[in-house]
Amino acid sequence: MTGVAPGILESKILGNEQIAREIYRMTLEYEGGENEIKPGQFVNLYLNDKSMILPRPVSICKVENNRLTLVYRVVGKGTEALSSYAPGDSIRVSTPLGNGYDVTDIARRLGTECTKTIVLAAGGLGVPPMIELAKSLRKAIAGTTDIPHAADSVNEAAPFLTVDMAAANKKLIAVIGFQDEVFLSEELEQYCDSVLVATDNGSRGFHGNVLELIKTAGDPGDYYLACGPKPMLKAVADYCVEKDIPIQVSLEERMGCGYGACVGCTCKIKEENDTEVPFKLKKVCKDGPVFRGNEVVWDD
Amino acid sequence: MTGVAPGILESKILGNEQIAREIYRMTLEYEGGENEIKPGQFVNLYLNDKSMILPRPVSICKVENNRLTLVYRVVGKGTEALSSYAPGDSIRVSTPLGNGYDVTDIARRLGTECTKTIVLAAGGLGVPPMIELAKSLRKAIAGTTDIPHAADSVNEAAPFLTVDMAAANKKLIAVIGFQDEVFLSEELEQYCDSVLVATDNGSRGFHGNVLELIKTAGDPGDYYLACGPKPMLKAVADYCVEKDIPIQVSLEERMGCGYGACVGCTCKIKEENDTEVPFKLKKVCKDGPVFRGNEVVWDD
Amino acid sequence: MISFHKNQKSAGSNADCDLDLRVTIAGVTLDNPVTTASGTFSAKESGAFYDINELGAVITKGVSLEPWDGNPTPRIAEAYGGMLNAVGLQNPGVDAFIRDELPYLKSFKTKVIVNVAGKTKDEYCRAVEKLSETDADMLEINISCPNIKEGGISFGADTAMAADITKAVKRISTKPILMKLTPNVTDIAEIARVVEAEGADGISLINTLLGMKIDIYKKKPVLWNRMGGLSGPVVKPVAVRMVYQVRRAVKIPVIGLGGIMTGEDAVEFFMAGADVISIGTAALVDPQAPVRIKRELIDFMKNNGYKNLQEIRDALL
Amino acid sequence: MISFHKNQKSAGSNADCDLDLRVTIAGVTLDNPVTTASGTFSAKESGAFYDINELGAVITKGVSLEPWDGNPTPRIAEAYGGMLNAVGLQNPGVDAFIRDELPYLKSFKTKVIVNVAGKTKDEYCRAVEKLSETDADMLEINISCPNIKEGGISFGADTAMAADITKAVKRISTKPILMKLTPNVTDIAEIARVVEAEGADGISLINTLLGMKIDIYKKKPVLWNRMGGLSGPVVKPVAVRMVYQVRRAVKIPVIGLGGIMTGEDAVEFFMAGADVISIGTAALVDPQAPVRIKRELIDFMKNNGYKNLQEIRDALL
Ligand SMILES: Cc1cc2nc3c(=O)[nH]c(=O)nc-3n(C[C@H](O)[C@H](O)[C@H](O)COP(=O)(O)OP(=O)(O)OC[C@H]3O[C@@H](n4cnc5c(N)ncnc54)[C@H](O)[C@@H]3O)c2cc1C
Ligand SMILES: Cc1cc2nc3c(=O)[nH]c(=O)nc-3n(C[C@H](O)[C@H](O)[C@H](O)COP(=O)(O)OP(=O)(O)OC[C@H]3O[C@@H](n4cnc5c(N)ncnc54)[C@H](O)[C@@H]3O)c2cc1C
Ligand SMILES: Cc1cc2nc3c(=O)[nH]c(=O)nc-3n(C[C@H](O)[C@H](O)[C@H](O)COP(=O)(O)O)c2cc1C
Ligand SMILES: Cc1cc2nc3c(=O)[nH]c(=O)nc-3n(C[C@H](O)[C@H](O)[C@H](O)COP(=O)(O)O)c2cc1C
Ligand code: FES
Ligand code: FES
Repeated sequence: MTGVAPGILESKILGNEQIAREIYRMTLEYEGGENEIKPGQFVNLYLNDKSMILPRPVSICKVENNRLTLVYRVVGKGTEALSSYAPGDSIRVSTPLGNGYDVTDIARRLGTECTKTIVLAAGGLGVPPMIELAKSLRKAIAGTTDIPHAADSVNEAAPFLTVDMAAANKKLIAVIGFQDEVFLSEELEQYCDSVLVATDNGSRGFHGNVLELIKTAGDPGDYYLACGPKPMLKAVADYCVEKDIPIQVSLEERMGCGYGACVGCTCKIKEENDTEVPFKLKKVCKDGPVFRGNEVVWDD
Repeated sequence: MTGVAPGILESKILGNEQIAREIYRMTLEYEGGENEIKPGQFVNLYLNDKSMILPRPVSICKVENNRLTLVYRVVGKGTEALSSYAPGDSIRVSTPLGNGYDVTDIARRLGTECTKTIVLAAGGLGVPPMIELAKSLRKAIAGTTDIPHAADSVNEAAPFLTVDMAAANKKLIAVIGFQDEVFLSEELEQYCDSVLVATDNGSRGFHGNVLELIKTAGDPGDYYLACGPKPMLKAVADYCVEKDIPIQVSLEERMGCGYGACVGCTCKIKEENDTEVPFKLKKVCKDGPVFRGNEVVWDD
Repeated sequence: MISFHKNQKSAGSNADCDLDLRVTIAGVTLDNPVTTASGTFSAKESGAFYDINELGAVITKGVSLEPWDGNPTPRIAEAYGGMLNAVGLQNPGVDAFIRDELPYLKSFKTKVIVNVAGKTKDEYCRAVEKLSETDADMLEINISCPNIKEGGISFGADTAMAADITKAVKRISTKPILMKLTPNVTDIAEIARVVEAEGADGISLINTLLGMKIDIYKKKPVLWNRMGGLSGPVVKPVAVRMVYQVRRAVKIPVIGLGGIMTGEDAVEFFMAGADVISIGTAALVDPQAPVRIKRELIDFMKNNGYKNLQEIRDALL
Repeated sequence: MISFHKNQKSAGSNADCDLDLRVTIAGVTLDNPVTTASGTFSAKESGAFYDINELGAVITKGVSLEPWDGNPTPRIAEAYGGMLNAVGLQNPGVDAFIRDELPYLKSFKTKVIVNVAGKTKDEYCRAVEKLSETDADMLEINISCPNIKEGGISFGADTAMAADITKAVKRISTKPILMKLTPNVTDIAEIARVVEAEGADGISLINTLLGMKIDIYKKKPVLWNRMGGLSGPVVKPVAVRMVYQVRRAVKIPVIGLGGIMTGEDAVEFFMAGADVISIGTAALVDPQAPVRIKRELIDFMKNNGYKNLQEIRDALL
């Protein structure tokens, strides 16, 4: 973040409204802006309640004009407390943490003809980081191609939004799954060519899970970017590995510090080119949360 | 408190303003009213900050029309937190605790000719409870005497305020001492015939302490009621005991529960008619905080 | 020795719902598992805030053979998320207790467990002897007290001493005996095993953790006694760990306590292996805590489909 | 062995003000008494938040003879006012540490204290031997580790074992040795006395308190390892008490830690008798805590007229 040293900032809450059952969207005044964050990074939220001293890691959903958007589910005491904070209140929030999705790698591949369709595969609380990711990818596509704007209508403020994806022969598809209630799908539609929705109970969209929907949709995609519950991530990663499609996944683990000091949040990574050891222990917070799907050793 | 069972109430903060350096006045919406409290009782305030689990005992300064007034000094983390609470916030507050001043005893004596002048002797944060006490005494005087109202101007709302004290040959005097800044003296003037002020540094009123001022004022008083720091209480109590004047003092001690369960807040009381033991251990919170000055065993 | 009551229609005091909260330890049946921790309950004072009949049992503050004055004040200090106390076991002595307090406590249907303190083995035994002749339901022996004949080391901090005192009180007592252990030891399971071996009918734990607070402006310890016992929510992880360890070391019932502030906390203790729980510091900071926690426990059971306490105790995977 | 520097004009790194924060322990002079607690500092990661030169010393995470994988996750759980960890001493082994991490740490003027873990006496000794040949300034021996040859009982929980391990590492080490004690013992002063008797150059305390947390909805312990070490503000009263007891039991320097979150907390440890303090959990929940606490310590000294640390240590009445 240009000018903002790593640390904890006092931030003003601009909004904190419920957008679905147990799901809240919090917007924060945030020093630094979109250029300083990478999609897939997260922030630590610090609670006012002094009986809960550990920070709560929450993925960056969107950054725009010094406004940070986070979307979270109330699952315990901490997120319950969060949901009671009101606009105008101040909250302590860390500067962005972790390594996000490797957009450079994708941009590079987008430059070639082989990579045409990018799939964002997300389940539940894995959906929020897809917003900023989709925006970044859309920008990357606009940057790597030299193509006209759809219907000659340039969005001056955000020209990348009106790039003619079809003309460029590129596609950004989101496949998102939920237990029941759907959220953020309209937001994603802003940036994606299509947004496919699945629900576990069939209450909306496809009745089934994300991977089933991907298959039903005809196995699209030359590159996958995934976020969500571990079983879903593993399933999608296995699917990609089998088809030899590159995939990046964002992992989750219980954290102490969120910045790499406590070694609380390890995962097992088997680097492609490392033949010496069965795996290395990496820190989800610092080395991740995003890893190459083919390198993750999924145990249990 | 009629209708209000002993316990902890959620109370709305009506006001919380600074009235002197480090001194704040908090007013609370309070179920129950003036008839349910005794002057000298206190309430437990519970803090929002969950790292501070013990209640903060604060004397009742005044109760009027379901408004409870407390006056406190910021001395540590808890009172500092208190001072940041805003009107409209809610706060957890106990129903009144402890035994207050024995006004019945005074009323009985006021009925006789011997007891004419009552002195309220208070230092620092011992002053706030004197407001409700002065009010109660004024009422007691009005109740025990059968005398006209001063200048025939009855205050209909609070008739006891306009009782002609001089005609009744009764006097209520407050002698209050402060380190430096004076507070609540105007409030006391409402109920007292005179309010004598002393400051340690002579910045206002008499230069010296409360006892010195009492002596300078010509040793008034047939009955003393005192509240304040221990050295001051001891000095005034010793003075009264020597002169054989009845005195009630309000003690302070570090408390766990404030209602008599933890036995954390003991003091030594030598009951006048108990010759068997040198003293008994009494609970400041439950048996007090007000005790007969001649019965307190002051150690250290 | 422990027997939980399987759900029976209209059981005990919970006839209105489908739950059975009863628990029997050492042959004594409690209507529900909620008890008061020693030193944090006073019949008249606590009884002003709720109906004592609501409790499974009251555990009294420590009584000793002779009256004790306890420590000078300050006896209480606040700690982050907890408190320190150095009350020093002030009590009127066992005779006054039996005369002035026990009859009132026995006027409720709640069981009465009398906590016993002592400075020598003999003192414990003589107090137990006197209490054996009363209608107290059970005795809880607080062995955190310093043994003045052994240089002040706590009875409960030494395996041999803990065994010895258990054997001695068991020989004399006609009442079931709970041994209340101190957590300030290297191996709590070992202490639990020896007191079980010597015949204890149950184990209560934990007593307070030894702590200290210094007032850096006054430049002296906050407590007159310098050190004091830490209690409250902060000690819960240590207490849960010890209950878990002791449950796996012995067969006799366990009274679990230490930082229980909510019904969920209570459930954590049952899952760790407690048969009965006690509410201590929570009741100091919220006089109604014992009945509130009981209500929250009932709500938890209803919402999560537990019919009796044994089901909670068996739940841990 | 301890020597505090009396105030000298323009002393050390605090030339701008009138304070002398330096402290010398076991012949090694630290610019200031603020150090990082083992396992809560990582050079690159922590260094992103402040200048490591600001610290008196860094104490590294535990290194062992061979690389250790530590425990499976979850390794972290939250407790009321604290946290539980069961990292299980994951580390790349002493060789990788000496090769990859030590040179970077030594590039600062801050002193480097290497924390050493082991499962057997031999493992400790061989790691110490290797570290003796480096330019590490001091070693801190974490004897909370379970001794696998003695049924997993912690080295630091047994007087004889604590003495034995101290003697063994002292014989081999060319560096000053700090013994880091576990608080999960009956008598901390006794352990301190024996490690001093065996030649330890200093004592660090406290390590974490053994605790446990159960997820009552998932019906299992939150930590994979079931139990874990409790740290953070909640342990401070126990830590202060133990520092106070140890200070009065031994003459060698004491590194005090356990729940230090603010400069005032640090002062409390100095008054209890610590020569140096370490910041652990505070740095996890606020990456800048070590430098903030140092600043708050300086502010406290200025506002209260202390010129050096010895004055604070002597202040307790
Ligand atoms: C990198 C990362 C990004 C995340 N992004 C989001 C997001 O965008 N939206 C969202 O709703 N949630 C997100 N989570 C999960 C979120 O951190 C937890 O739901 C939250 O911490 C729960 O806090 P609590 O106090 O309500 O729950 P409790 O269960 O009461 O928390 C107790 C402790 O466990 C930790 N914890 C509990 N659940 C999780 C979890 N699933 N992952 C990690 N720690 C956990 C808490 O941080 C706390 O320390 C993310 C987690 C990680 C690691
Ligand atoms: C019966 C009674 C009536 C009181 N009435 C008033 C009043 O009307 N106005 C007022 O300003 N103060 C009053 N006090 C003192 C007031 O309770 C303390 O100043 C306050 O608790 C300090 O809290 P803190 O967190 O700011 O201080 P800290 O020192 O941070 O508190 C730490 C702990 O010590 C306790 N404590 C600290 N000082 C005292 C003290 N002097 N007496 C008792 N406990 C203390 C706190 O309650 C807390 O548990 C009264 C005390 C008692 C016992
Ligand atoms: C003020 C106070 C007094 C106590 N007195 C006794 C006592 O007399 N006998 C005893 O065995 N335990 C005594 N205890 C310990 C408690 O019974 C209990 O074991 C401990 O406080 C832990 O539980 P808690 O965290 O729920 O308070 C006392 C605790 C407090 C806070
Ligand atoms: C995540 C974590 C890892 C730790 N790892 C070590 C370690 O490797 N070696 C060690 O001696 N202590 C270790 N400790 C203990 C700390 O150094 C310290 O003794 C303890 O946490 C108490 O201090 P605190 O409350 O300030 O954290 C660790 C503590 C934590 C929280
Ligand atoms: S959470 Fe501390 S290293 Fe990742
Ligand atoms: S404060 Fe608990 S008995 Fe008085």
